[in-house]
Amino acid sequence: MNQAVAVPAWVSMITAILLIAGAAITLIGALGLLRLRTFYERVHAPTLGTTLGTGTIVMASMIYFSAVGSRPILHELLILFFVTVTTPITLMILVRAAMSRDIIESQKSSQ
Amino acid sequence: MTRWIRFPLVSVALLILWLLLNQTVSAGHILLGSLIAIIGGWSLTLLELPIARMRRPTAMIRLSALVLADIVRSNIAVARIVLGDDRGRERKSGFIDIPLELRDPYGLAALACIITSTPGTLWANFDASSGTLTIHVLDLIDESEWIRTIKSRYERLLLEIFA
Amino acid sequence: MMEIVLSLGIGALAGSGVWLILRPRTFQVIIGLSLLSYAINLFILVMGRLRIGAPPVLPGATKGDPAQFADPLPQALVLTAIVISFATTALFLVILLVSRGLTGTDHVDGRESEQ
Amino acid sequence: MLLIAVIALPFAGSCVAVFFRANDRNAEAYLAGSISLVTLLFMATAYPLVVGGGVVRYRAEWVPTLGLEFVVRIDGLAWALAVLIAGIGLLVVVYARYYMSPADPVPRFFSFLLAFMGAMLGIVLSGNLIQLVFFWELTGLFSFLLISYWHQTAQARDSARMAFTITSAGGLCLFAGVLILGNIVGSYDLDRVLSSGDTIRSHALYVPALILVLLGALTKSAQFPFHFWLPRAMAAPTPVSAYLHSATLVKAGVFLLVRLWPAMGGTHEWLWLVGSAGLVTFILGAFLAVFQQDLKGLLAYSTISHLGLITLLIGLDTPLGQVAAIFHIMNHATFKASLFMAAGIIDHESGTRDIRRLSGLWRLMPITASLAMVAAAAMAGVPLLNGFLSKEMFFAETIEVHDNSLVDQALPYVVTAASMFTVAYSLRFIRDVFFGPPPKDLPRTPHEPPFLMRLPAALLVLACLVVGVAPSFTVGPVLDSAARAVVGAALPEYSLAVWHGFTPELLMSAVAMAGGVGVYLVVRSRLLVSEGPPVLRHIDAQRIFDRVLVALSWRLARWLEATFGTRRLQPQLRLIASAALIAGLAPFFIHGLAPGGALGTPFDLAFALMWAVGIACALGAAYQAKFHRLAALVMLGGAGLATCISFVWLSAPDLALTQLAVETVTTVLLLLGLRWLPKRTWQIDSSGAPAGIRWYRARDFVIAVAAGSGLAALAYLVMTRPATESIARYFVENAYVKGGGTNVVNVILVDFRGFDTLGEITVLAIVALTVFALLRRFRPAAESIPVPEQQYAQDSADEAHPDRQKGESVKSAMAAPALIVRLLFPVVGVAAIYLLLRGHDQPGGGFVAGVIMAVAVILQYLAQGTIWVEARLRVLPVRWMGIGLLLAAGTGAAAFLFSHPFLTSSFSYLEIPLIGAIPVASALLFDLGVFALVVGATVLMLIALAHQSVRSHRAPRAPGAAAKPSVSEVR
Amino acid sequence: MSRLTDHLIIAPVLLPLLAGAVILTFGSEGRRNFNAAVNVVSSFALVAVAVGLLRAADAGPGLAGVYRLGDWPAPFAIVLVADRLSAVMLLLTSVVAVAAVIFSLARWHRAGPHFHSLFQLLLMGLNGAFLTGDLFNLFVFFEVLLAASYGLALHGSGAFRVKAGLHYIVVNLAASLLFLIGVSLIYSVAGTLNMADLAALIPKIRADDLALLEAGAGILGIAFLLKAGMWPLCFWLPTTYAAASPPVASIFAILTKVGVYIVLRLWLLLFGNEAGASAQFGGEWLLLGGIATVAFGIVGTLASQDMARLAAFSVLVSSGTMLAAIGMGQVGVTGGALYYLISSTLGISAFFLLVELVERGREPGADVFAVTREAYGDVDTPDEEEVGIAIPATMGMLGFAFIGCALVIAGLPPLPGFIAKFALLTAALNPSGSSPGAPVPMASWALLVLLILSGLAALVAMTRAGIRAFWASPDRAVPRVRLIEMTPVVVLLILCAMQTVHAGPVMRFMEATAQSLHAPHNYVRGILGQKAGG
Amino acid sequence: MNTVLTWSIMTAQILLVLAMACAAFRILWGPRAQDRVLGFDSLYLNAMLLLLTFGIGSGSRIYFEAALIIALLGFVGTAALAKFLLRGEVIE
Ligand code: NA
Ligand code: NA
Repeated sequence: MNQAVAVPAWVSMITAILLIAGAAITLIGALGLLRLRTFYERVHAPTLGTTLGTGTIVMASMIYFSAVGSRPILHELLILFFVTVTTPITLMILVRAAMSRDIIESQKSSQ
Repeated sequence: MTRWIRFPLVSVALLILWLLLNQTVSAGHILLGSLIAIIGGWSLTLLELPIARMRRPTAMIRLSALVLADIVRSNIAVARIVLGDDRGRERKSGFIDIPLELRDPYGLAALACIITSTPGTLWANFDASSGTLTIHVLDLIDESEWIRTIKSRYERLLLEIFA
Repeated sequence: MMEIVLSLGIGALAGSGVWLILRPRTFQVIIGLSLLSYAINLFILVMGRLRIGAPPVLPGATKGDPAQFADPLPQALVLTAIVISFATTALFLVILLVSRGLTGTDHVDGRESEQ
Repeated sequence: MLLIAVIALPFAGSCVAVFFRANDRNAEAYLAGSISLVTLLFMATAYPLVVGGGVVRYRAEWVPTLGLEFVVRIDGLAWALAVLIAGIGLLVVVYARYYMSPADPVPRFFSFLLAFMGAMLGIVLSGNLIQLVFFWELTGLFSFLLISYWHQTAQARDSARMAFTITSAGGLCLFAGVLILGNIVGSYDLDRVLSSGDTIRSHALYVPALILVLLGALTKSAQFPFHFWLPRAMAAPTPVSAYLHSATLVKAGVFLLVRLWPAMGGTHEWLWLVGSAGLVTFILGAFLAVFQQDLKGLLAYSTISHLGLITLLIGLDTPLGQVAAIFHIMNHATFKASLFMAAGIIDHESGTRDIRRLSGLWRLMPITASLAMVAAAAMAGVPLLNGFLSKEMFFAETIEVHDNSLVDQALPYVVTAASMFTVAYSLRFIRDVFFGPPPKDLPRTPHEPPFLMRLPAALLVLACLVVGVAPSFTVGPVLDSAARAVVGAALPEYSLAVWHGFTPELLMSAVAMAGGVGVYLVVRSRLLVSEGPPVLRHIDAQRIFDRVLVALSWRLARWLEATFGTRRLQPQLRLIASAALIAGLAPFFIHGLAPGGALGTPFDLAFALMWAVGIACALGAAYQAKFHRLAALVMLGGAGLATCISFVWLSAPDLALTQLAVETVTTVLLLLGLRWLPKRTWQIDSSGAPAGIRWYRARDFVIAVAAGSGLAALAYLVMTRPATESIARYFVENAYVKGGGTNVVNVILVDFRGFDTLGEITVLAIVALTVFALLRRFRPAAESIPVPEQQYAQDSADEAHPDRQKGESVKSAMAAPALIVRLLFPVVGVAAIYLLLRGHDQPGGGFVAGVIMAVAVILQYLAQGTIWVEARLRVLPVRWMGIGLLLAAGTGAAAFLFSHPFLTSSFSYLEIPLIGAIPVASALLFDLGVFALVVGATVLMLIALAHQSVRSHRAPRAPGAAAKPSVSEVR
Repeated sequence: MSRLTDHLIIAPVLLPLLAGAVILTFGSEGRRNFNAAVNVVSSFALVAVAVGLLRAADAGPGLAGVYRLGDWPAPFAIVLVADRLSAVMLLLTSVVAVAAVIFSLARWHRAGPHFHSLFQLLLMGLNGAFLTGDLFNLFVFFEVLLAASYGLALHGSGAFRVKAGLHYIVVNLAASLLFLIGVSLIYSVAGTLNMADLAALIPKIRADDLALLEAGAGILGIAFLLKAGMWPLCFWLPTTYAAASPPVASIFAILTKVGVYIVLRLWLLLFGNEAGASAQFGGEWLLLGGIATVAFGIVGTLASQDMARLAAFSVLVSSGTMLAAIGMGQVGVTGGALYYLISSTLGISAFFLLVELVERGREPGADVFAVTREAYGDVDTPDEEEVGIAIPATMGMLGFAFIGCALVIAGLPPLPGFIAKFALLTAALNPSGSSPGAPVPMASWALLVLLILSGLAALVAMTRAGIRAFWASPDRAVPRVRLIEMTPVVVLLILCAMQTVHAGPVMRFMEATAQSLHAPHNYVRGILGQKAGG
Repeated sequence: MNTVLTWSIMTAQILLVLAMACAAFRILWGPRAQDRVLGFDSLYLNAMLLLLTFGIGSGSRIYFEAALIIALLGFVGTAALAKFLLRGEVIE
């Protein structure tokens, strides 16, 4: 599948754990999309993925590639940074939109 | 010089961004990156970005550590909720209003990012005229507890930084 | 086995796309065309056969060995196709808006059909 | 060469004639007259060459590869007809000079007349059948223009159109017939065709060819059942009638029959087809002529009848029949032309052509009357006039045994009976117009016309007399050479004497004369009150023709168009999809299905699940696109994301990058558009849909499923096949070595196939310009003009609040995101530049960089609004596009300086102090052009759309538009 | 590649591209005269270039040259090839373009923004499509010309244009997608995109892959036939063409010819007699489709009230005739078809221009124009005094031109439509190598019948329309026609007339063209070098 | 590349794709527009993480930019959708 580069066992262990942990927490967050009852509750769910999920997987990637390339690889941090900065933008607008629409709808139904 | 580098922090950040993207610290890229960073910073003057006054690096570090810890903790808490581990109690979620003293746009933006990024809390609305922040909390046990947390843990530090 | 998955994917995209472009509303048509162009971009790509994990980027300043890499030509063709379909989607969007403004309907024929 | 001039001269004159002053009748007449005269003189000089069977030819190359030569060929027949055409042409020109009123715009008239003369000369002098057809169609055209000269009257228009339609249709048939003849003979050369009679007659295609040629000839010569256009054509000015219906147009048909008789005659089919057409026309024309009340109408039917007589002669299929036909062609031309002129004079002087109103003109215009009477007598076949001679020959021919059928045996009696009608209408012409009481209530008081107006008719009548008295001294040699040209050396003996003794034909003539007088006396009283011929009176050919034409060329055509065509889009797309399906599947039915090898890749659960999501999104989009547009848009994005991930999986990172960037822009774009689309409510639930719609849906569903499965099957068949040796090898091997980049895809895009990229960015530029142009005039539907519901609600809440301004609450809530977005502007820009610069070696490139740069700009619009951004940031997208295009093309063209072809790239290392060697490829410059263009085009499109909101907010509310806010269609 | 003349082949693409770019960069909307000047100069230059290429192509063994873009060797990169066919198409395009541009200067170029740049870019697309020797590059140029045509079809706006334009765009988008499927399928089997290389490879395709190859070619064919306007894929055409503004419709007459050109080029190149198992693939469909198209065109011609629609249906007749002729697969017929292509395109282009001038006096078109302007409050209000003084005998000139167009379209003498039909039919009835009087194939009869009927239909329809326009209302206002509007029409018709007079040399050229199309050894060898193309 | 890593990457990818499926559920079933947009946002994030894992699995840095672009621009589409819900138009 690729240019097999030998990585130390501890590196692969740590990478594996981080990967699975990150994916698991992301999945839990996504499950929240299914299980939580109202929209406002559901909005909380994806932030699991954007924070801890992304953080651990980015870390896994950094560790793995640093080990492969035998020099520190840092630019994955950019991903973490961008996700952290941009996710709130969407969610804030979305929540505000939902509130606004709820108000309009309640006004309509009261008429 | 100051005419061109109105936002030195931004320019430095852009240079770092450039070097990180290219994964190098070669002289050529530092030069090229600087050029791009200066142009990038200058572009913000076109967009009339408010001038940021940031102080107290220690407060910044403290805030970062605090946020990081809160995020990890909240992640676990919300994961439990999602997985249905409510420990037998009725969970309640809802909006709360928090009066803020913070007015600095950067401070508010930072607070927005922090609150939204922390699982379990959501920045829902901010009324600039009254300075009221509305947040949504997933697991709302005690409203005043939340108000205190936000104000004392985050707003205080942010006021220090962006005063 | 990915061949089967991809074929199904291409088929579903294309089938949905064709269904939509046969619908009478302009918005349906634009969504259909977009789905179709996804299907066809994938289709062009797989015409160079499947290669996983072998992007056509040479490891260094060398003469490349074709056996080591995915076929780069379909990729170049898809890139061109993506650009062109983006452009035409934009154009079609605008014409459907203009048509809607001028004719008062979003029917593709500029008037509601009698049936 | 001079021979070509004979044909070319009238056309040249026609071109000159247009440029005279509108009422310059004299100059026009001089021009036209001298051209006719020159033609006559030329013919006179050529006479010695053709007399006694000589042929003069001139061949000019025209289209040699098609065997098409321009051959001018003069033999006796052609000579005789050319003289008739030019001679009567000259007389008609003189006559027309006086006939046309000073108010008539004569340049047109004389121009068409000359052109028509040229076309007629072209027909008779053609030595090539295609050339003959060429001029044949030209006569149709110019006769159309001449007949419709007074086009302000509906009658002139309709009759011209009918004449043109019928004769041109016949001409097209003739064309087809000639093509078949050419196929049989292997040449279109007249000499070759005339000498291949036996080959033609024995060929399987003889009958079709004959029928087609006859359709041409019979329509032109107004033979039954195509005769009806001719009487209508009398709407033309009389000089036109005198020319077209005596010597020229209608004679073209019979000329052609005589011309081709050696090649095609001599068969049973010829005898029956030509003969019966002629016979019926002869009888019918004569019968109908008697009942005409219009002078010109009478002459028109008489023309039909005489042409029938000629056709019958030709159809009788004997050499002498041809001789008689040629003779009668000449004779009829002379007396009929003079009769038309006389009729014209009467019309001109008295203001009417109605026989019932005219009478006693003998006293008022004795000279004209005398002329007309002599000519009419010739028409009736009175001895000592030319008509008598050819009629005698005709009678003689009918007596001959041809195929001894019943018709053949009855023929002499039938034609004698029909000739009675000929005599009767001639008598009527003389008696009812020139004798009887003086006319009353005429529009004008008739008197003799100017001498020169009478002169042409007088000369023609003189010709009738001279020929009639001394035929062998006058037309004898001419007829002989014309006959030899047709019949050949084996020309049988015939005599042109006036007196042959007491022969059966003389008896027939006498019977016809007496019978004619009798018929006239019998029907005379009824004629004065009748509206037309008995029985046939109710058949209005014009109306029938018009109705048939409308039914065929309009109603039927529209029905066919509607049945076999559509103006709706969906059927068209259905057809396209079906056609593509057939085209894609049919080869497998022919060559069989050859499955490829084994599956080359392992199963990947994640990939399969990912596609399950993608497929669900695609199907969902298909399901929701009608009522939940926003949902469909989101699902489309989901399907697109699956595609992007597949690109990554399939080793195409460049594609993934590009598709992702494009996805983003497309979403924004479609959302911008969604604003202007109407609300759609769930009106009918699908179970209640009418059966028709359900059927359409089922059909579309089948097509969609088939198309999807078809494409899937094709993809599967290819994927499971071993890779073929392809040109890609060269690209991989040389991307770095010769192209200077390690990202092969990018090197292909900017170098190996940079030309494609240049085209592709041009497409983008064009589309952006079009979008811009369209949106400049965009006018939203009334219900979309008001601000959206949400804004309305938010604004009214703000207005209700004491210390808030309109829009403030949302603005303050959005302050934080807006600030972050502004900060992101340089960040996204840096990312774009990064992707641009590394593109040659790593995934990236000008296009994706350009889109990302455009996103950076659009984000600002999104966060801050159009007005805010444009007050601060002036992007000049069109300029960007222009510069980008120039840069890309200029980089390519720079290769010219180094004597290399367009787009030849070069790369080298540039040594820069401090930094070291950096690779500089001209391809990067090219990519920079791509970048600039993409930024410009993308921004232009998005901004142009975004501006609509600003425009419509500014626009005063349309009076009819509802003040209520529009309701967004999302749930 | 040392002399400037070697670069002549790229000029037809590069010149309009640069002209378009220059207009975009330096010519703002206020500088319409500048834009117009660039457009006119470039169009005239294109005529000169095309003449040069035509001469070069006719001088050599049929190839003016092969231009290897980027100096990469064929078949790997893109080549431009100028042979007789390309050169003649280039010339035709540039001539019609000059006429259309000049015509537009009177008023139409003011009917919307970016007319001149779009026009030049359309020419770029057309010329590129005629020159390219690469299948995918052909797609790109198709898109260029289509994109520009979308813009131009909508030039002037108005509900009827937008409605027609919407159909036009959707249908052509669908066709573009089919194009991509076809090209990529062919690539998957043959591994090349170069047309000449493809021609060399097709005989060697494995039997297992034949079905895929033909599926690709078939789908590709659908895309081309759709653009060529073959029934039943042609219904978009009449409405679009009739709705387009006159100069645009006039240049659109070339657009369908691109589809025809490609069919001619590719079908004969790839599926000629040497294509092995796939030889003559789909020929009968071309023939049948062509015949059906002519039949539908005839019906449509008759059913048209509107002159522009009549002209549009004539486009269909012309396309159908070409397709049927190509489908017969005989050199002589192809030669005749090429001659026909020139005359019918010139005639129809002239007619599209003329229609508006004729209708102008009757004002429906101008009405719409005015309404559009009024309703949308656009800035492009043409100043009235620009319309100019009516030329003397305006109606006479218009009538004369109308007759000319009618004669070309109906195929009547003296204009070359007649020679063209004769050339087609005589070749169809007398296939090369057959003795006189030999049996004639059924297809030839069908062609004969259809050409005769199409001529008759055109004649009936044109007389009907002409009588209504010119004669039925004698008191109609004489249209105000400017000299620069009339001149292009007359020049196009004069060119037609010259085609009759010089029918010999023109026909010889076309037959040579047909010869090299049917035996493309020189073409293949010219691109791939001496080894290939056996 | 050892087995542990291979299996963990595979597992992580499956988990992430399942997360995508959950997000797709919201896209498909709503019930309201904001739910769909939320699902879409989540879908993009999961896709980005999937690409990161794929990058690790292939041991190549080439896929990084694709993930980076999603991280940086993935929000633009959803933000535009959210803005549309909020204001009824994307750009005012
Ligand atoms: Na949160
Ligand atoms: Na939070």
